[in-house]
Amino acid sequence: MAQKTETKKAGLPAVDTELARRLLGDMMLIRRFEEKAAEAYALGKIGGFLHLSIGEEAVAAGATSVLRRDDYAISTYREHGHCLAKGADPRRVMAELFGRRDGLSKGKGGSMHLFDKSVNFLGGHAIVGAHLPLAAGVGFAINYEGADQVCVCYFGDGAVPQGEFHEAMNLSALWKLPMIWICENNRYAMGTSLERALAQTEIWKFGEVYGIPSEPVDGMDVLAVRDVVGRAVERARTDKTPTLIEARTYRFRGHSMRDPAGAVYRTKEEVEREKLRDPIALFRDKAIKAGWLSEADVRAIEKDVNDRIDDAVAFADASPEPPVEWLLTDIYKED
Amino acid sequence: MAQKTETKKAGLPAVDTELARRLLGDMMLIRRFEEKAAEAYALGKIGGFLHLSIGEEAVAAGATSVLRRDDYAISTYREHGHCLAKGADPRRVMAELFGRRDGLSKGKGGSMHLFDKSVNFLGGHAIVGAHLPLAAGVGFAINYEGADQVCVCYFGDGAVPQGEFHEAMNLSALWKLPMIWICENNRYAMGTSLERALAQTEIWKFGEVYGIPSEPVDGMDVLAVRDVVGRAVERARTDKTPTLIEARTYRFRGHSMRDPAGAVYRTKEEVEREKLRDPIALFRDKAIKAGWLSEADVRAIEKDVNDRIDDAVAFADASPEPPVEWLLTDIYKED
Amino acid sequence: MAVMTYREALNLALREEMKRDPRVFVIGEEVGLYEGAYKVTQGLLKEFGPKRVVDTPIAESGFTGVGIGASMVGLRPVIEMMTFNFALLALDQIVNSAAKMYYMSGGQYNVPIVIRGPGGPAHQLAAQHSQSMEVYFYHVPGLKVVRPSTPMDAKGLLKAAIRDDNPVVFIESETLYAVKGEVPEDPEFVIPLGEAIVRREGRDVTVVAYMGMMYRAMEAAEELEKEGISVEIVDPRTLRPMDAGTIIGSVRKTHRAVVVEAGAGFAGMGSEIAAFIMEHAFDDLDAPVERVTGANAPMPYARGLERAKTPSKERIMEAIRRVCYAERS
Amino acid sequence: MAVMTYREALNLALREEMKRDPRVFVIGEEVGLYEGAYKVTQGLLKEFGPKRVVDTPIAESGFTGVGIGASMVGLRPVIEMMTFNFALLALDQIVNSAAKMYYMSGGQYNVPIVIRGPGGPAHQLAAQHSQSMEVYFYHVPGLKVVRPSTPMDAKGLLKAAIRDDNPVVFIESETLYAVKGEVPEDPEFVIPLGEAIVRREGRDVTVVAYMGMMYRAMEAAEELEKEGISVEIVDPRTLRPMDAGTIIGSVRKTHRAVVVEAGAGFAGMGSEIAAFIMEHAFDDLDAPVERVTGANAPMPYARGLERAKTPSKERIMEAIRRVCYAERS
Ligand SMILES: Cc1ncc(C[n+]2csc(CCOP(=O)(O)OP(=O)(O)O)c2C)c(N)n1
Ligand SMILES: Cc1ncc(C[n+]2csc(CCOP(=O)(O)OP(=O)(O)O)c2C)c(N)n1
Ligand SMILES: [Mg+2]
Ligand SMILES: [Mg+2]
Repeated sequence: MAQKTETKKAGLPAVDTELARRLLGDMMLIRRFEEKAAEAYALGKIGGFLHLSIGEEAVAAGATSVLRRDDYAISTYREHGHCLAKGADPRRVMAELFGRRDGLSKGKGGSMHLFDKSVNFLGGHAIVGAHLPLAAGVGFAINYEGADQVCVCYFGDGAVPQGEFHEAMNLSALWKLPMIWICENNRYAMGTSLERALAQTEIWKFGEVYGIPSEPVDGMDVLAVRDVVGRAVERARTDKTPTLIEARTYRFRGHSMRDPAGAVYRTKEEVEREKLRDPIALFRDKAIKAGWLSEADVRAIEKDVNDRIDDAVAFADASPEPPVEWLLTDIYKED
Repeated sequence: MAQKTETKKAGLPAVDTELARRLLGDMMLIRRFEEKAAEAYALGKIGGFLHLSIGEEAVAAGATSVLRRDDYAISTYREHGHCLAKGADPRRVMAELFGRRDGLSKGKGGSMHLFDKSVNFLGGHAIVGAHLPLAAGVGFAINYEGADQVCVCYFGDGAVPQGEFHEAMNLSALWKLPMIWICENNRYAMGTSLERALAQTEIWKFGEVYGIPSEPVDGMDVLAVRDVVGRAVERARTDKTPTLIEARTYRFRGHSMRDPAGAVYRTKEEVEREKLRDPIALFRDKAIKAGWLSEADVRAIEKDVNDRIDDAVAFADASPEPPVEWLLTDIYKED
Repeated sequence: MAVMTYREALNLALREEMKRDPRVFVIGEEVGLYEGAYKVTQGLLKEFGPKRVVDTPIAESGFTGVGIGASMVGLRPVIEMMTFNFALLALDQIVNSAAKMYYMSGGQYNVPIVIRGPGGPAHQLAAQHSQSMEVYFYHVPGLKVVRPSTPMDAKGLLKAAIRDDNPVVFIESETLYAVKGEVPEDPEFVIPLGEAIVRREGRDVTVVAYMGMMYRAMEAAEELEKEGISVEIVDPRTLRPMDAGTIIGSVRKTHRAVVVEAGAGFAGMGSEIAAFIMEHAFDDLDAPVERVTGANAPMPYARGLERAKTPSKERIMEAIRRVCYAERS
Repeated sequence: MAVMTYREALNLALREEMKRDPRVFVIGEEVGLYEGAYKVTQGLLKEFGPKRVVDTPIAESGFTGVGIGASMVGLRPVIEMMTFNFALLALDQIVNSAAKMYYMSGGQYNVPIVIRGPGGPAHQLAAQHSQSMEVYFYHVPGLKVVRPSTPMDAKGLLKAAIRDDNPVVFIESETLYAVKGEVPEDPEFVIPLGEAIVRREGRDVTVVAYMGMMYRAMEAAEELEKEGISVEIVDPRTLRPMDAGTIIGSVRKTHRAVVVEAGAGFAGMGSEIAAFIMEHAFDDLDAPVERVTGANAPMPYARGLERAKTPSKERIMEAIRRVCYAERS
């Protein structure tokens, strides 16, 4: 397996204005969404746990950009970005965070449990490692139906020491499931750094043992992510080969809003240094330099994003609380 | 890691008559014990599940021969051999299989749950994979106490796809625990062959990912097992390095007495071919050829073993059933 | 009606439902080539091929999760636990993924799976392999739990479970697989989940029991008949949803109740049923509900201890006599 | 006596026991460097060093197994579940290894571990992170189960749990960590497992409740006092072994009982207590025992739904009035 991803390029079309607009737009949308969610949390409009992916947007945006709408994605509790990139309506996502009836899950799920069947987003799951077997099941079903979709499964570095990671890797390799396993390695699981959790810190190497294509990628570079996921999608779609991708990224915020600074287990210097590799700034600069986007384009994207998120917040604010009878609905499906 | 084990030899003393007698004696004791247990099972004196390790005796005998008495061993439900080799009294082991009060576990455990604290044998465990974390805990305790014991953990190829295998490998590598992980790869987990269970069938390679010394060994060759385990014990005792050993072996009988022939999932030819590599016959011939043992020595060992097992059966037969009040003892330890 | 074993009835249910609905498939350890550790899936691999009869490695959490994931996108897996003792390894998937998915997703993703296999006391399989497991499931909102006692129920309820749109935990018994009984051949014969059955009508006392304990209670009832005590036996069949109507109805008639369970009694299956009866038929009761339960101990291996672990006919009879304030005849 | 929070009381218990016995150590996710997700282990790493305060990767089954294995050879681990919701991943280890080891080995290997962490409803943590988990444990022979409601109990019971030679499941509460109360400073202050406590004496009705529900029941009792109903509140503290004497004794006095629980009621914690009371105090009861329980639903996220999920003071008061046949005043 290649350590460097640059060498073999996916057969993807060259970047053009439209694509650059989409990638930058998606990343900015996620960023803005989460900044606003943080504000709402501070105001008490959002409760429970709220995990921001600020700094990690390139993974969701880059990966999703090579997916079809009918491909599947599934994720953890840090899933706002994956869900939005997959095409969920930010208004309904925000309403879910607000616990309102127009939320994706009618307010029953909250930030950690976003689901959107209309875009084949199979949920945010909050037991670390547990959604990997679910994802393999989706890959299994794709093969069973003779379909050519793929399933992207996002998870953190913290899931790797968990047994279910290995069970899922093995089953997907053994059964040749059309999976793209994307480990968002942000180097920490809450306060536990990679080297305190894993005897093998090159996470992509775990895929190698199972004989599946595996590689690390710079998760701050949206095009690199797009490229490596693009190749993985090709393999999964055409010959059912699963891939393990280790996207090296960083969360600029704490683990959740209850760990705002994330300062106990990492240095301020480290955080500041990583912030210099902000995936949005990096891609914006590259896009301008390459002529894919003008400064005006960028400003237009920004305005559009801000408007959409303001609208999402307004929508969420206006959405009523779920009626109390809903406590007892959706427990069993009866036909 | 070396594929061939011959290259680096452990600093073990050369084989002499005494050692040869022990190795052959242990293997023959296990064999005879299990043959008699099978007879007793047919007579209804033993109930439940009975899993024989006939064909696999070289692993238990070879590995245990490099252990100190205060080293620990822990195993699966297929543990008669490991328990006997570790030094348990065959009479009490047989009594346990018979469900009698003089059994190691007072008749409460049965064949799958042999424990003998007097020889640091930490039990037979019957949830596949579950005893690996327990074993790691024993290694942890050894380090905690600043002791220099080691812990040998036997498990089957069937445990490798189970998540707990990976959790235990990682923890032992991460924390540098004095473990010798011995996978008895007999190529089948019940009716499931290795290649139908694992995307990676070279099991020792799973250790490599975690950066621990790992190698396969011919599990039918008691000296080869002794050598590889000997080196592993050295590493564990002196610098706390865990090792994963894949001992390639074969069970001559079915999975349990309820699968007597084991004929559905493997061919008769395969079984017959493997029986040609009977670890006892191989070592007996080698020992005679090398002059470690005479034919008479072998006959004497055989007679001794037969006597001891006959005695064990008689002891078990004579031991009373546990009194019914014992149903409610040993649930809680109260001081 | 055909006479067949409990095992054959399950097998037939699987075959019929697999024929009826191509989305139904079977997955688990040894279900294919080996035809099931207890041969419940005999012949299925041959008939339906490896796509629909899927052998797995030993990875309970993994393959249960696979079933749940597959069900989220339209399939209808029947997941075999070789025995339910191993289901604890998959309990997080069952409780936190399967049971909650429909709710967490606000009704978007339901999980139509059946998790089936034998559970309860077996023969000398000792502490880790001979446990009554329903207690880990029947508390969980979002799950349904079935314990079928007869071949007919095995067939009719398994078919209902497979057709159900929710996760159903379906616990059979190693000790019943060889039991024979009449089974309707009609492929549309289905027993709705949530309906108890009166196995034996009686006037003096209601005994609630299922699986092996139901049979033992029947024997007790026969003997007590001779002593002039008329015992009604209600088999809940489905533990969740519980058929409160049938149970309470019977107690309202008999005014006395005994709940029998094989598993350890403390906070066991019978706790809910006993509490429920006393809450809802308090004024009808002429005596407190008695529970006859397995000892509060792990399952021992030795034959004699094992026998003492699980309620005997005699203990059931004594309890019935006690609630009837009847002296031993 | 010192006044401290529930969290501080737990922390103090850990420190005292670690000082007292070098075999006691703490292991779990984020217990060291991060000082605990809920800061219960604050300062321990600094005081006792990494050998005795062991951070683990996310591998609940693995590190729980490590604790069990270590205890078999002489150590006395305190295993932290970051929250008890994650304990299902380790349930096989807890039930099949820890709880049965002493029995399976015929009394050779006991497992002196404590598994502790918060459980029960938290604040808007939704279906997977806000569950009442005691129901998975208190049925299991070989386990002890503790739910301490006050800072004093937290300290005294945790110390008893650590000194106990058996596996103890010790479930705290996120919602109580900040609660303050008096706590004896004597390092030999230990509250034996298995002793309930009467939190409030009363004449008319016994309410059995613990943790958050105990506090809510206390409020209900205060209000009902004004209506002339005198409520006795029994806090079991240890669910297993259950203090039958205290509970039954109180009911014999008051003749009425209400069992309150935060978790889903069907086959919940209260089923055993309600059934037990009715069995053992049937003739003393003037009304059926009522259970006031959480809704039989997964925990919803939305604030209003969440509020409705768990018993309110009003629902407790209504149940008490009902068993007292009292009209609303
Ligand atoms: C099984 C389980 N154990 C513990 C937790 C508590 N927890 C929530 S997130 C988290 C860290 C996960 O880290 P990682 O997988 O790296 O994802 P990240 O948060 O960095 O995106 C932990 C320990 C949990 N949710 N599930
Ligand atoms: C968790 C779990 N799942 C399934 C079983 C049933 N079972 C008992 S032994 C066995 C096969 C194990 O094979 P392997 O690990 O290779 O050991 P071997 O029997 O070959 O020695 C299975 C599936 C079990 N005991 N535990
Ligand atoms: Mg991380
Ligand atoms: Mg094997």
